[in-house]
Parts: sequence; structure tokens; C-alpha cells
Amino acid sequence: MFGEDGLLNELLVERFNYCVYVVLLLIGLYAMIAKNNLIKKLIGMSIFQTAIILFYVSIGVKEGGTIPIYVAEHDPHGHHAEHQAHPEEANATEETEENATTATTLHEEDHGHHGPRSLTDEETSDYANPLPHVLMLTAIVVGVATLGVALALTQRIYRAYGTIEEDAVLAAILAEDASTVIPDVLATKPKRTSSKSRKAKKA
Amino acid sequence: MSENSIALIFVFPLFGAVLCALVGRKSRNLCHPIAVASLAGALWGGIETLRRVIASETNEVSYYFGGWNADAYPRGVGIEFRADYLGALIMLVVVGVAFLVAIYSKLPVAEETPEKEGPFYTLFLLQVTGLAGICLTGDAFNLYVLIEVAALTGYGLIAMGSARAAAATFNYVILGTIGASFYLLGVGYVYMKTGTLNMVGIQEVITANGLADSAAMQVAFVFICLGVLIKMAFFPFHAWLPNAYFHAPTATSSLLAPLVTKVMIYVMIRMTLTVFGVDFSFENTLWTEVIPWLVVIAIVCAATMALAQRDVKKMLTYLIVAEVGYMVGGIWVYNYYGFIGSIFHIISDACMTLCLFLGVGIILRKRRTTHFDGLRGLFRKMPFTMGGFFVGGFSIIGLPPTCGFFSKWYLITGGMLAERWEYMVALMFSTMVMVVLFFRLIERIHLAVTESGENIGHGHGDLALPESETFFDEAHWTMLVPLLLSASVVLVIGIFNQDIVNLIQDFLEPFDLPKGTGR
Amino acid sequence: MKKIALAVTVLTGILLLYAAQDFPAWGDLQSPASASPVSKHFIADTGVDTEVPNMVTAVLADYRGFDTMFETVVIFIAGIAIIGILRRTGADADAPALKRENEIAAEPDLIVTNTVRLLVPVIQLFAFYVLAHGHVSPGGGFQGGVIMGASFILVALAWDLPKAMDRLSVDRAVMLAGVGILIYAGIGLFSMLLGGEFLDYAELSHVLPVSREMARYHAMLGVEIGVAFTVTAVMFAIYANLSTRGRLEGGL
Amino acid sequence: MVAEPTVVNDVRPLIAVLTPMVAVVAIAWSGEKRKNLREIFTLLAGLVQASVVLSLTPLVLAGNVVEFHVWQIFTNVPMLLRVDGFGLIFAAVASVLWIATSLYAIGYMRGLHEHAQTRFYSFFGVSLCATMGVAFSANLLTIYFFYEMLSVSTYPLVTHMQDKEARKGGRTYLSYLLFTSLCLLLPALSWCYVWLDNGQGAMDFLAGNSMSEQFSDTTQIVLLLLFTFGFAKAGLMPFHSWLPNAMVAPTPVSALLHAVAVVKVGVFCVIRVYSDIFGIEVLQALDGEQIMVWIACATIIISSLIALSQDNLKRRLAFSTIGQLGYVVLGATLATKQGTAGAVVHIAMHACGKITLFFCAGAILVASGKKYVSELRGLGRKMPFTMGAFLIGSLSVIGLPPLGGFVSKWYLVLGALERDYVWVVVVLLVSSLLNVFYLLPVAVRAFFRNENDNEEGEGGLKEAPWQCVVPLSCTALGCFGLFFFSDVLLSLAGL
Repeated sequence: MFGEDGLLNELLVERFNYCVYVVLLLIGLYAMIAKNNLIKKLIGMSIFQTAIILFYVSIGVKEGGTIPIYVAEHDPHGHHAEHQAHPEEANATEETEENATTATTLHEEDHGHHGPRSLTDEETSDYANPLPHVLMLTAIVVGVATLGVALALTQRIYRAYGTIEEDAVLAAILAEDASTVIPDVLATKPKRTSSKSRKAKKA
Repeated sequence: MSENSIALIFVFPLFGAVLCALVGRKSRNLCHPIAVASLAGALWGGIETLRRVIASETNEVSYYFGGWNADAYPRGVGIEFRADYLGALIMLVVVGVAFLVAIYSKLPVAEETPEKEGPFYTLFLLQVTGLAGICLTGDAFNLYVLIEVAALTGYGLIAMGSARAAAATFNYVILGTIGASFYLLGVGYVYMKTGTLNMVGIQEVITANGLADSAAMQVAFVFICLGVLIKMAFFPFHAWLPNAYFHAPTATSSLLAPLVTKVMIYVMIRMTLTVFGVDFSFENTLWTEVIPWLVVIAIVCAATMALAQRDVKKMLTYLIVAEVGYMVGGIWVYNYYGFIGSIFHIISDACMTLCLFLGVGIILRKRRTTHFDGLRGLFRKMPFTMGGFFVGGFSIIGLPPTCGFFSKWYLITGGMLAERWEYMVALMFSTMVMVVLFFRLIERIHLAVTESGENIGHGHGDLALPESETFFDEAHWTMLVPLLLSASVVLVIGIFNQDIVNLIQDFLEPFDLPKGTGR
Repeated sequence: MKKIALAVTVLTGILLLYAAQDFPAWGDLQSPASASPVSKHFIADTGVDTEVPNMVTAVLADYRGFDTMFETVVIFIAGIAIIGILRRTGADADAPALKRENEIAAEPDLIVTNTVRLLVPVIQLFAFYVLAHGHVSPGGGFQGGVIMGASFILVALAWDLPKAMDRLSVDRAVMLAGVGILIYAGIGLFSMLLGGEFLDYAELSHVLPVSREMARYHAMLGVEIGVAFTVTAVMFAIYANLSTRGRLEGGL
Repeated sequence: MVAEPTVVNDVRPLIAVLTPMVAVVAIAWSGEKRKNLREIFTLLAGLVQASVVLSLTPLVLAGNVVEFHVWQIFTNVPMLLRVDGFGLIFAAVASVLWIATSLYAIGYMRGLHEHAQTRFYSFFGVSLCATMGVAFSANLLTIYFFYEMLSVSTYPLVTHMQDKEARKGGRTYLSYLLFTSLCLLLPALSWCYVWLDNGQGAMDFLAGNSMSEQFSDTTQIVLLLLFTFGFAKAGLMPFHSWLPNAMVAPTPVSALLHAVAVVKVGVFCVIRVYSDIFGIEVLQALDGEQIMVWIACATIIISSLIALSQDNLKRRLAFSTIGQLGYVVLGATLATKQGTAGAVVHIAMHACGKITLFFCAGAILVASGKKYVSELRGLGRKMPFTMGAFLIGSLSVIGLPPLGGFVSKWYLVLGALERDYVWVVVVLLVSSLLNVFYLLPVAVRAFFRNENDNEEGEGGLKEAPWQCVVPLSCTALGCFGLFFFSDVLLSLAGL
């Protein structure tokens, strides 16, 4: 696994992104567990989640692919718009398309319909995979929400214990525990009756 | 409407939640009826779904959101909800438990979190939405989103209690996020190697491409399991659970304690059976030899810790951790009966934990404490409440004919057939611990003895309890009825376990799990 | 704790690196994720299915619209949970406000307020642009909503919270967030009532004078607006609660 | 199994089981305020139950079994009630003695002004329901259900006094019974259930014995041990000490526990497993099965020796019970027809004898407040009926003709001889001698020793209330009756 031609080289050169995410993730994980300050823990949490986002986005990359938004020639509305508003421009694109190598016939057929068409395999390889991006939008949102709630908790803890250091909070909680007396429900009742009877005697 | 029953399960609570948020500030009293009504709707949808699953030929019903069905589009383009017996049963448990807790929570919520009814019921209903969704979703990433929905609502619901609850929740947030992130990472690996997020799709690709030996897939499995284990409070990762549930408001702990850990075990079953497949999950010695021993340690340690508690509610939280060990063990003994036991235990444990937590909530409300010392003579005051509570306790111990007996029965059978003696010993040990725990409780509740052993009242003549203590003081009906209902559900599930087990067997049949030993 | 953390970190690192050897090459066109039928369908057929040029938006709001609905719900939950956690009730509410050290009861700075006065409309206009143009360019409900929320937060920063709350009170924000969810889920429910599955926007073509594909296109705009409502409102509500520890008064 | 018995479907077994439960509802409804009504319900339930059970006798004597299918528990394992001869003997003994115990309990509880009598009668009813269930169970799982039900429902009875001692006794009681049933019995049951996959229905008591085909000898021995000790109610050593500890209970409970319901349920279950799950032939053929005989014999001898040293009358009787239970288990382990029959009949004989003894102990407590053997001097003259009954009960337990105890011991000896276990016969004789040593001195002391010291209030000592005396006289007469009508029992037991 650690051969000279093996992992290290491969990791550092070919899979640099993956390495970066691993490092970030470990930093975040360590901070979440080891840090004493609650806010620092949360910073670790953010780093941790960011690392995962980086990883996911790396999956979606395609060599030579662009962002997953249709370029004008593939745009389902592009043709309508071009034909109606800018006929010359549309013709120009048409020419470049015909010069292009891909799927001319299909394209012309599509042209006839003036509607959207399905992209060919080779065309699809020009776009990055949109799915990881979508997933990460969700993950980001979840991360933000978690962070928000965690910050609110931190404030609540600070309000109650006046500190955001974990060990200090723990010490405060232990002190609180030690001072709480369990109310013994049954034991208190007879006293009350006896005080009543005492009153009765006085009367 | 019937074909949309799956959607109804969460449409009702979702709209109910928003409604609660909207009316919550102005007219707080409306929130409770809204919550109960929307959960009743969800329950109807759930029953309808189960009915449809039973009626269907393949024993499963798929529902494609946005109409991206698998016939016209590649599988996994849209999000699929797939109700099979496993998912439908556990979803029904989730909704049913939530319905009972919703009725129950009228008084505790108003008293413990005053002026916060709106946010409380909003989060409550969304929690149910998330949990029910987890049981049905057929998409690995959607599962993550729903896990987070359940987790976030859980944080909010718990932290609405005291400052102590907030401090406990913080731990939960940290561990919960680590767990969910590990799951997310695992799903990322799976997606990278298979190119799909649909659970069935993943399984197909694993078989087709022979991914069983892939390092990335193995690590993905480890991460997903790790994440789920953290989320279900499996023993070394349990640290968040006892405090969080202990300090949570009554209604919260009554909802979360029966459901959250169980649903996560469902996720584990789903991952091992449906997503990764039996061959992948149970052939790799990297984890199949490790997890059963972890289970043993988990059960023994959790049971021992429960034994050390002097507070009912705290004790119950540790019992949950021990029960998690049972169910995980049931999966990893890798046997047909083990799986039946595990799945049936999810159902029965949810019901009996509900029963116990509802009982504890009533105790807390009456006595202002759940410490052992505060339990004396409760049986005289609230015979019905305590009767229901005892039924839950008997079920945890595993006495027939409560459902706890049957799940334990199948777990033991599974462990025996798989010749996992260490698991059986751990089960026996924890059973004994539970006997001790519950009869210690029963002794106090029933016999009115103090901690030091002195007796209130003497053996002869009437018990010399203070006069105020002898009269009958039953819980309010909104709290009592759900408790008694849950107790009777514990009994009914036990008595009619055969019907449920048949469904579980139908679900397990295609997976070709080992049924016997090499004896 | 440090030692445990170190051990956990090292173990996780080993696992991660062990897995890394099995990864497909960087940007590999043939990697399973890129070559899968699902991914291909998204790229090749988004236009056909929905007429939306931005695949991310289409996947987000339509193909995986159910995810996104719950994503919005997550935001909503965060807002509600923070309010639930931080709101003071009973005796807590009557407790006197903590006097912070070095508190300066200063008037808002003139330069800052005037700049903000000029900036806010522009920011809000941009938010609308990002929202509405999400179909054809990067953007959408979340992004637009965040920008919109930021404009309110900016007001609160420049003046103080009550000033911002004059425009959007926290109560109203909660309502707005709920309305956002209602819009999203309502569109889903409406398409269900029209005979499709939940969130099957194509069914809206029964009531809209457009084709099934264009119905999806327009419905996506609708749900994005719902998302934007929720995000705007919750962003502001989170800020308002966090910055004042749930007291909702005074500045930062 | 010689011939397949005819199966008759009848609801009467269910009625017999449920009668006490109905009575419990009525008792709880009557409550403390309507004492007489409550006790009438108790007696009424006992009468109904006994008559239902006895009405089944002709059917069973004619070679039928009566069945009632309640519901399906597992695949192939229904909750099934079935009455055969063996079950009927036990059910009849339990239900008839319940009437006696109820009557006695009325006198006892009122005499001592006990608290929480409603609870007492209620749980008494529940225990009876469980006992009936055990007697009529048709398979291992059904029997397990009722067995556990009995464990739990007798707990409030054992801890009835609610003091420290009761708490301790209750704890020991439950921890022994539940530990054994959950940790030994449950795995054994589950082990048996495994056979069901082969379609054998091996948990049913009527099914053929496939044990030897399925398991190796070692496994069978392990199963045998798990079952024998799992049914800890049988009081075999070393799982016996719950029994003396449970003596803190009120005497009617002790009588019920130690003579009728609980301990007999234990040995009943053991016999069921030996003769109907393993089967006599299998056991005979099994190597190492003698270990069970040794355990039973050791229990008999050791418990008798311990009984000698007990001064507390109830504790002495408790250890005597352990020894007598050893006889029953011994009969089952002998694995011969006569041995088994002896064991079955001994259940009835000992029940009748021992309940008499306990009734007497209770009557003495009610009348004089005395608990210890050493205090009983001269009591025989003050309480002639009670002590007379005690003498009869003692003789029956010792096994002298013409009392019931003789019959069962006779068949046990026959069974031992059939297996050529001469040493077992010796054990039986020695233990009978020991019985003489620890039981007779009680009666002797009561009748033939003058009271040396006149203490306060001794002069006014009279017999116990009639509700106490009548039942104990009846059961004492029953000891005679059983001897003369033992042929009915034997034919029911399959001889």
C-alpha cells in the first residue's frame, strides 16, 4: 500500500482534493472532541461539515466539464428566444453547430421541432454532474441550521452558568447536583399534620 | 386518496406543524388539538399504507415524489418512498406512539414549557414527520435529510426544558452531528462508487459491479454503521442520551425515548439488508467478528449503569441504551430469528418504553421528583397509572404475555441458533438486572417502604400512611388514557405477535438469511 | 479527552486514507458517479423534462424536490427551535437585563446609517434577481432568501434591532417562514389533489395554460419563492434571537 | 404413548381457568367495605371451579383428553388448554383445596385483623388462575406463561406484611424464581422451539418424543438440567432457599404456596417435561440421567436434616416440603411408569397432608400467637382438633397407612426397584425416618408434655375460629380419604 509508486504519490499528486478534505475533516473531528470551549467545538463542527462538502463536490467534477447550466445551444428556451428575438444570432449558432462534430442530424431534427431535446452522451460529458451540488446545497443548509441551534444552546448555557468552557459547565452542574435535596414527599406530610394538631392543641 | 396514503403520513403533520407555528403565538390552546388531529390523520394514512402493502403482490408499495417513477425514468432520478413490511410497521409504530404522546402532552407541555406551546407542537409534529419519513424513504440521501430533521427537532424539543437540558443537548448536538456527518460521508462514498442514491439501485450496482471487495465501499459501510451507532446511542457512544432524555420535558422524553433509537436501528437493518445486501454486510470479518462483542460489552455495561441509578427516569434512559444493544445484537448474530427478534423488538420496545415514560411523566407531575425516594405508596394513590407502569416494566423484563417476552424469545432463539453464546449470556445478565431494577421499583411503589427500609405503616391494621396519602388521586385522564392504551398495546402486541411476526417473516424471506446452525 | 480525540482522529484518518486508494481518478469521466444513468439523465434530459436550463435548480426543486422541501423545513425548524430555546418565559422573562460592560448608549453612526439606507434597496433588488433568475443562472430560493435576510440584518446592525423589527418583527418572521413552507408544500399538495403524486408539478398543467413541462418550470419558481420566504424570515429570526439572547431588544 | 387418546373439544378448561379471574374483578369491586360479599365471591369462585374441574373427571377417566384452543402464540405453538389425567389430578387437588384455603383464610385474616384483605383475595384468585392454567397446559409455552404469571402474582402475597422481613423474603422469592425461569428455562424452551422448524411440534406434551433423534446425549443432559433447575418452584437444591424465605407470608398463603399451588406447579412442570417432553423410554436410555436421581436424593436427605434443626414451625414445614418435593422429582427421574405414577399421586397426597400441617400452624398462630416448636408444650389439650389434625397430617407425610402418603411412597419404592436402584430405596427409608424425627416431636410435645410455665393469658387459650378449624379438620380427613380412593387417582395417573 505504501510502495514508492503507490499510495503517497497517488494521494498527493492525483488526488490532492481528497487529501485536503481528509485533513480538514480530521481537524474538524479533533476540534469537536478535544476542545474545551463550546464555540471552538462548533467551529470544529463547521470545518468537519465543510470537509464533507468539499468531498462531495469533488465527486461531481468532470475533466473539461463546465457548470451544470445549459450553454445557449442546449438551452431549451434558447432556440425560441433566438429565433424570435435575434434571428441572426440564432443563425450564427446554427452554423457553428453544424461545424461542430456532434450529432448533427439529431440536432436538425430537434431544430425542426423548435423544442428541447435530449443531449447525446458526448454532450453530457461537457457538464459537471449536478447531483452532488444539489446534495451539498442541502447539506449546507442543514449545517447552518445545526450551527444556529447549537449557538442558541451555547447562549442558553452561558445564561445559566456564566461560562462556555466545558469543564467549568460540568463543575457547575456537579455543584448543582450536590446541592439538590430530593424532596421526600411522604416524609413531609406527617409533619404538616402534626403542626396542625399542635395548633389544635393550642386552640 | 388511498394511492397517496404514503404522502398523507407526513402531509398531515407537516401542515399541522406550520399551522401550530402560525396560530401558536395568538391562541396557544389551539396547538394541542391541531397536533392531535394531524397525527390522527397521519395514523389513518399509516394504517392505509400498511393495508395497501399487505394487499400488494410484491409486499411493497413505491411512491415516487414528483412523478419521477421508475418505469419512465432511470431509477433514482427522483426520490422514492418504498413501503415494505419493515418500513410500514415501524412507521406505524412511530405515528401511533406520537399520537398517544400528543394526547398525553396537553398538561405537561402547558406546565413545563409555558408560553412555548406553539414552538413545541411545531417541533413535535416535525419530529414525527422526520421519523416516519426515515422509515419509508428509499433514497439514501433523503434519509440523511430526514435524520437531520429528526435530530434538529430533537435538539429543540429537549433544550426547551431547563438550562441543564440545554447543557445536555449540546453534547447531543456534537455527537449527533458527528454521527450524521459520518453517515453523510458514507453515503458520499457509496454514491461515488455506485453513482446512485436509490437504495435498491445501490444494491443492484453492488451486485452488478462486484463491489464487495472495494475498499471505499467497505469504509463507507463502516462509516454508515458508525454514524448510525452514534445516533442510536450504542454503548460507547451513548454519552449524549441519558442526560438529554433525563432533563428533557416530559412530553419530549416520552416522544423521543421510544422512537429515536429504534428508528436508527431500523436504519441499520435497512442498510445491512436492502442497501448493502446480506452478502456484503455479513461476509466481511472486518466487522462481523467485532460488532457482536461490542454488543456484549454494550449490554453488560449499560445494564450495570442502570443498576447504579437512584432515579427512575435516569434508570430508564440507561435501559434504553441496553435495549439498543439487544437489537443491534439481534442483527449481528446474523440469523433469521435474530432479525425477527430485532425487528419485533423495535416495535415492542417502542411500546413498552412509551408506557414506562408516560408512567414516569405522571409520577414526576404528582411527586415533583422521579427519585426512588419519591415513589413510596404510589400504588395506593394511583392504582391504574401504576398498573400500566408495571405492565411496561414486566415487558422490559420479558414476562409473558407482554410483547417484551416475544421479542426476547426470538432474540434468544437467534443467538442460540447462531451459537453466539456470549450474546445470550449478556441477554440473560441484563434480563436479571431488569428484574432487580423493576422489582426494586415495585417494592417501593407497592410496599411504601423508605430507602432505609423502615416501613410506613405497620403490617397489622390499616397502613398508617398520613391521611392525605391514602386517598385515591389518579392522574388526569389526558395522561392516564394514553398510558393505559400503551399498556394494553404492549399486551395486545404480545398476544397477537404471530400476526406481526408473519409480516416480518414475509419481509425477511427474500433475503435468504441462515435459519439454522451447522449443528 | 485529548488522547481519545487523537486516537479517534488517527483511526478515522487511517480509514479515510485506506478508502482513498479506491477512489476514481480526479475528474474521471468514467467514474461511476459521472457515468451513471441518473447523472446522465439529469444532464441530458432536464431540458426535455422541465425546460429549465439550470440543471442544479431543476434537480433541486423538481427531481429532488422532496429533499428540498425538507431542507426548507430544516431551516424552519432551526428558527422555531432557536426561538423555543431562547425565549424567556415566566420568571425568566422578568429578570432584569444584564448590563454589559462598556455599553455605550451611542446614537447610530450617520455615515453608516446613510450608506445602509442606500444599500438596502439594492441588496433587496438583487435578492429578487437571484431568486427569479435561479432557473437560468446560479441562484434560487436559498441564495435569494439569504441575501434578503441579510438586508434586514444589515438594518439591525446599522441601527438597532427594534428598528429592523419595525420592518419585520420576529412574530411576523415566524409567520412568514410558515407561509413559505405552506407555499412549497401547498404546491406539492395541490398537484397531488390534481391527480398526481405529491410534488408532481406537471399536474398543474390542468389549471395553468401551459404544457406539462412548462408547468414544472413555473411551479419551480413557485417553490423557490416559498423557500425564499422561509430563508429570509428564519435568517432574520435567528439573528434577532442570537444577538440579543432571546430578549429581542437593543442592539448587538 | 400406548394409544392415541380421543380429543374432545370443550370450553370447560377455559372456564376453570378464568373463573378465578372473574372472581378477582368481583372481589376488587366489592372492596374493603363489603367484606362479606367479597368473601362470598371468593368461596363461590372456588366452588364453581372445583365443580367444573370435577365434572371433567368422567370424560378423562373414559380415556379422552379435553382440549380448548385459545389462540396461536407462534407458528405451530398455540396457546392450548388440555385436560388429561395427570393435569386433572393436579387441578382437582388445587381447586378443592382452594375452597378449604379460602374458608380458612377468612378465619385467619379476620382473626388477625390483617390489612389490605381485598388485595390479598384478589391476588389469591390470580394465583389460582395461573395454577389452573399450568395444570391444563398442553405445551411448554403455555405452561411457561402461567408459570411466570404465578411467580408474579404471588409476590404481593409473599410481601403481604410489608415489613422489612417481608421485603427481604419477597426479594429472595422473586429473584430465585425469575432468575431460574428467565435464565435457565427460557433458553431451554427456545432450544426446544428450534425443533419446530422440522415440523415436529416438539413443545406439545402429546407429540411423539423426538428428543433422542434431534440431540446428542450431552445436549439432552444439559437440557434436562436446564429444565429441572429452571422450574425452581420445584425447590430442588441448590435453588431451594426461596421457599423458607417466603415463609414471611400469611399462613393461608404459605399453605397455598407450600402445599398446593406454587411448589406443586414446579414439580408438576418437572414431571411434564420428564414424561411428556423427554419421555420415559428416552430417559431410560439416556446415559448420565442418574445425575438427576442423585440430585433429588441429595435434596431429600439434606432438607430433612435441615428441617430437624428448625425451631420456627413454618420454616420446619418449609424444609419438610423441600424434601417431599424431592420425592416427586425423584419419582419423575426414575423414569418408570410406577415411579411417575408415584410422583403424580404424591402431589395430591402431600398437598393434602402438608396443607393440614400449615393450617394447624396458622391456627396455632391465630389462637395463641405462637410460632416456634419449642413453645408448643401442652397445646394439644387446649386445641385438641388442631393438634389432632396436625398429628394426622404428620403421619400422612411420613407415609404410614392408612393415610394417603403411604400409597405414593409405595409406588416410588416400586419404581426404584424396577430400575434396580436399591440405594434409592434406602434413601427413601432413611428420609422417612428423618420425617418421623422432625414431625412427630411437634405433636408429641403438644400432647404429652406438660406446660412448665404458666404465662399470662394461657388459661384463656381456646381453639382457633371455626373458619380455621373446619378446613383443617376436612383436609385431615382428606388424608384418610385419599388412601381409600387412591385407585381413582392411580387410574387417572395412567396406571
